[in-house]
Amino acid sequence: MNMEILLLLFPVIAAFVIPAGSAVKKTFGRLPALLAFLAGFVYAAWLLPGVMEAPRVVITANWRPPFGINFLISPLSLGAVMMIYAAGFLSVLFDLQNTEKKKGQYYLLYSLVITASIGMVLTADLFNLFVFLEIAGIASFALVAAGSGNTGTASGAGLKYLIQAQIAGLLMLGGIALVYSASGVLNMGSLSSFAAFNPAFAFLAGVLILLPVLLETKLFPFNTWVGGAYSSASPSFAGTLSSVTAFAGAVVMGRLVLGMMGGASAFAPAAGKIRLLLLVLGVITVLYGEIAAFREANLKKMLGYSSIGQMGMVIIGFIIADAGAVTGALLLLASHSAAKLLLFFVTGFLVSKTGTPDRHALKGAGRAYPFVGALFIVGALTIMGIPLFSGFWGKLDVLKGAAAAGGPALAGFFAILAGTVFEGVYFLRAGHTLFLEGERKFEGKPNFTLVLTGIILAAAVITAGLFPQLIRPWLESAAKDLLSSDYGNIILQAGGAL
Amino acid sequence: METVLFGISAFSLVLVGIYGVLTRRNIIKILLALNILETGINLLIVSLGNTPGGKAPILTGSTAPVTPDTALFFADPLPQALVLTSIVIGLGTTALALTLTLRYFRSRKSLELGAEMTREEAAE
Amino acid sequence: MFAGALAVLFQKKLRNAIIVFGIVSLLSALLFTLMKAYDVAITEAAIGAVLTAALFFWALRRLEEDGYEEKE
Amino acid sequence: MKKRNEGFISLSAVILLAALGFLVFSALTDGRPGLNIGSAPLEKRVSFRYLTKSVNSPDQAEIPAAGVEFGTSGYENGSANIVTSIVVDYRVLDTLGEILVLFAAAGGVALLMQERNKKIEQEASVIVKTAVPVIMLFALVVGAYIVINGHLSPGGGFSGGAVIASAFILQFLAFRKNPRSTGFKITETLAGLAILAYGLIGLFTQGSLFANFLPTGTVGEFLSASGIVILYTLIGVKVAAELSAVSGNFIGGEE
Repeated sequence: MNMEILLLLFPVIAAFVIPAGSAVKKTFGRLPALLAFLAGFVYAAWLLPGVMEAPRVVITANWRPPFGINFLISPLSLGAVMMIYAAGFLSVLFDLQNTEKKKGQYYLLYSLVITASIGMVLTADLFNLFVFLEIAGIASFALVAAGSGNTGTASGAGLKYLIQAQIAGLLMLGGIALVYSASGVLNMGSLSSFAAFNPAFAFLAGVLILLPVLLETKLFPFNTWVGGAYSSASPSFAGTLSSVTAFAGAVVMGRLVLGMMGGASAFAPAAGKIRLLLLVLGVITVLYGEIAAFREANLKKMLGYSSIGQMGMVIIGFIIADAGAVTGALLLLASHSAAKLLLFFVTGFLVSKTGTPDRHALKGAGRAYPFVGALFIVGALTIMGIPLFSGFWGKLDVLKGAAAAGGPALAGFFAILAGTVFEGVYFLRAGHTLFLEGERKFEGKPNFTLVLTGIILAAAVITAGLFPQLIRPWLESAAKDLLSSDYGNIILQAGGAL
Repeated sequence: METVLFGISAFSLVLVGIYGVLTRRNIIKILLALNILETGINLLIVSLGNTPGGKAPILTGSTAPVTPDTALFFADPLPQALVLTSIVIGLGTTALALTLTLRYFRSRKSLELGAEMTREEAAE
Repeated sequence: MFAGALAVLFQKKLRNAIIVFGIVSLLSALLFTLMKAYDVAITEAAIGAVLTAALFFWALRRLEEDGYEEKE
Repeated sequence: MKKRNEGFISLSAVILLAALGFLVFSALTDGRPGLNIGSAPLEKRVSFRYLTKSVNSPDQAEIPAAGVEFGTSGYENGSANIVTSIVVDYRVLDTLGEILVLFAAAGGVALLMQERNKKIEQEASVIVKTAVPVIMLFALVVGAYIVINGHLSPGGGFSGGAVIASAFILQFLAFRKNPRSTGFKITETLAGLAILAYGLIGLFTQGSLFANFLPTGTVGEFLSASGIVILYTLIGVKVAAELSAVSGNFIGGEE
């Protein structure tokens, strides 16, 4: 059966209900979004044990692959769906109390971001991937521009993001058309075992197709939109951009580079070149992101730049393409998502108390709110990769893989080490500001939803750090899934079930 | 030959679009250039599915039965279906971008990205 | 068409640029019919040319209400 | 100073584009072995099976030799317009995504559009006021025709929806009123839920989302092509409501 498609539909239903609801009550929309994300998470968790045994392929409208559109429900994509739903749920929960009440349309767009991210990680069709990228894009531009603070700055940030994403998207469309005219198929599974393209053509088409994904994962030089977008967006949406959108982007990147372009694929003649290019970009990205974060006084922008660096590390891990490194990269990705969401929540709360995102205004905030400060430290330690926090195991595996691979991957090794040093410095500096400086008085208490979401996220990263064996089986089967040469066969054989 | 001609005219629009986005400063002009780029890409996609002297992929009373042999005289329908989607996506983006432009102009009094904050804004 | 597209970029007045853009879109609809893509041609004419140009016009009118002036 | 700066930007953009164009050209005409642009002739593309309506016949030999003929029945898909059969049936998930894109854009415009500064209270002339309802009716009829004949002739929910929306746009422009914006919102919701319900019926009765659960009928008849008429009509309604709402937001005016 193809019931698994429901994974995609819960937030769509929520989004469709909102316009009529908001005509009755302006703030209608939180409840359907919350319910949809919770339902999706529970459903995905219920499917997980079965999918760990054998991946499933969803057929739509009863057309067999590669003619119809298919969705691959594998350990990797299902785990990603769970993460996305969880992050969406927590963000909406956080918003219940911590920001001014948002209009119904906000939740409509938010549900569409979640839908599109889920669609991206599940789909096995190139054009469908493009459509989902566009949905995520349009909803994100609007949400960035709707951010709190100055309308001019926010709209300018949204426009910058829109123009860059639009060019990348259109060029990807051109790449898809080229692939179709050379191969006659759009299914990623078919392309992963196909007669080889001409080397130059494969390189051109491959790079064009990767462009918007590079933008989503904020790889250099496609990340000039990041600073403005992160500082303009509301805290929960900035968290979503770095934990949901970037997460989905990285999974799609892994899928495209290791699945569709891996092994005996149509892109095989240029696969090495494309990977080398991505590795170089990854190394530059790590250094650029971490240095920019180091120099930044605006706390929200600092977190945004730090995400850039972390995504660079993840991409380096993927490119090394060895089981250990990919496992590490996935763990790094997952713990980054959880920790960044936590950090954005905490920062959002503190910024609402001081009125400015400037680091220097936050002196003594940690002593005024010890619990909130502790949450910040937990998030920071996870991102830095201190032993006993989950980020550590991820970085360790990626570093081991890079050292073992040698050659150009060594550049990645040193970039990650250097990046970690920078991370340590700027997070410790932020912690120092929070706890050891200043005597500023703060009024008001942290409210309930911040405490609740904070405890959930902190518990998740601490558990994953202390007992890595708990999530190890999932990570390993997800890495195997990503590196498997069977990707195409799994999808194409689904037609036999009809 | 005719397909190549279609392709070249489409690609020229793509280049003009990218040139416009890179060099123009006025946001409205940039958006017009983006739309030109989009039109160019759409033309390119359809031209890649063009069959020289082909028929439109619509069956009418006067069409001969579509067998594996006669199917080859049709224009490829799939690129056309993709372009339908792409046109609608382009409209959605343009509408949103114009809304953002209006907001931007109202607060900055300028149509250039990266304009300085106005005095009232900085005072806020 | 190429010339038309360039003209869009080098028009001084936005209003004229939008009109030329609409014409380029309609020409591309014509090109779609030459390529036997009738569905696409109809959609491009209705959505890509008319509606998009109309959105640009309305936006321009609002901008002028807000105090936008063309530079000579 | 500024002038020279702009000249420099244009020049570097031209050089960049020339390099880009050259790269693309050399990649597309590269002589090394391997598939390149246009390597897949029509019979090797997936659309070959869409044209012969034989997607679910695993073997090439199973394609009926007599072919798909106008006015006969019994095919896996009964739409005479093959582009429509792809948009609304074979690749229907793309179309769902397309609806969501437009939905997101409409939501974003509604969320972000500010009020107009000036309210121009200029009454439309009598001629306009009498002519507009007639034109509106005409546009509505044409739009509805385009929508419901999407499986037989060019057009369909998206282009027809735009034509229907133009009727409402005329009304805004002529009467300077933005009527029933709640009506549009409720229409959007209802049409969206109906589209999903249609897909879910397919899922629960035929085993996959948007699967056909109605007979495919005779190619070329109005009541053919299973649910394509229903689905394209719903899409047309939703698109019309969204485009009207977006245009209404741009034009501004009283609710």
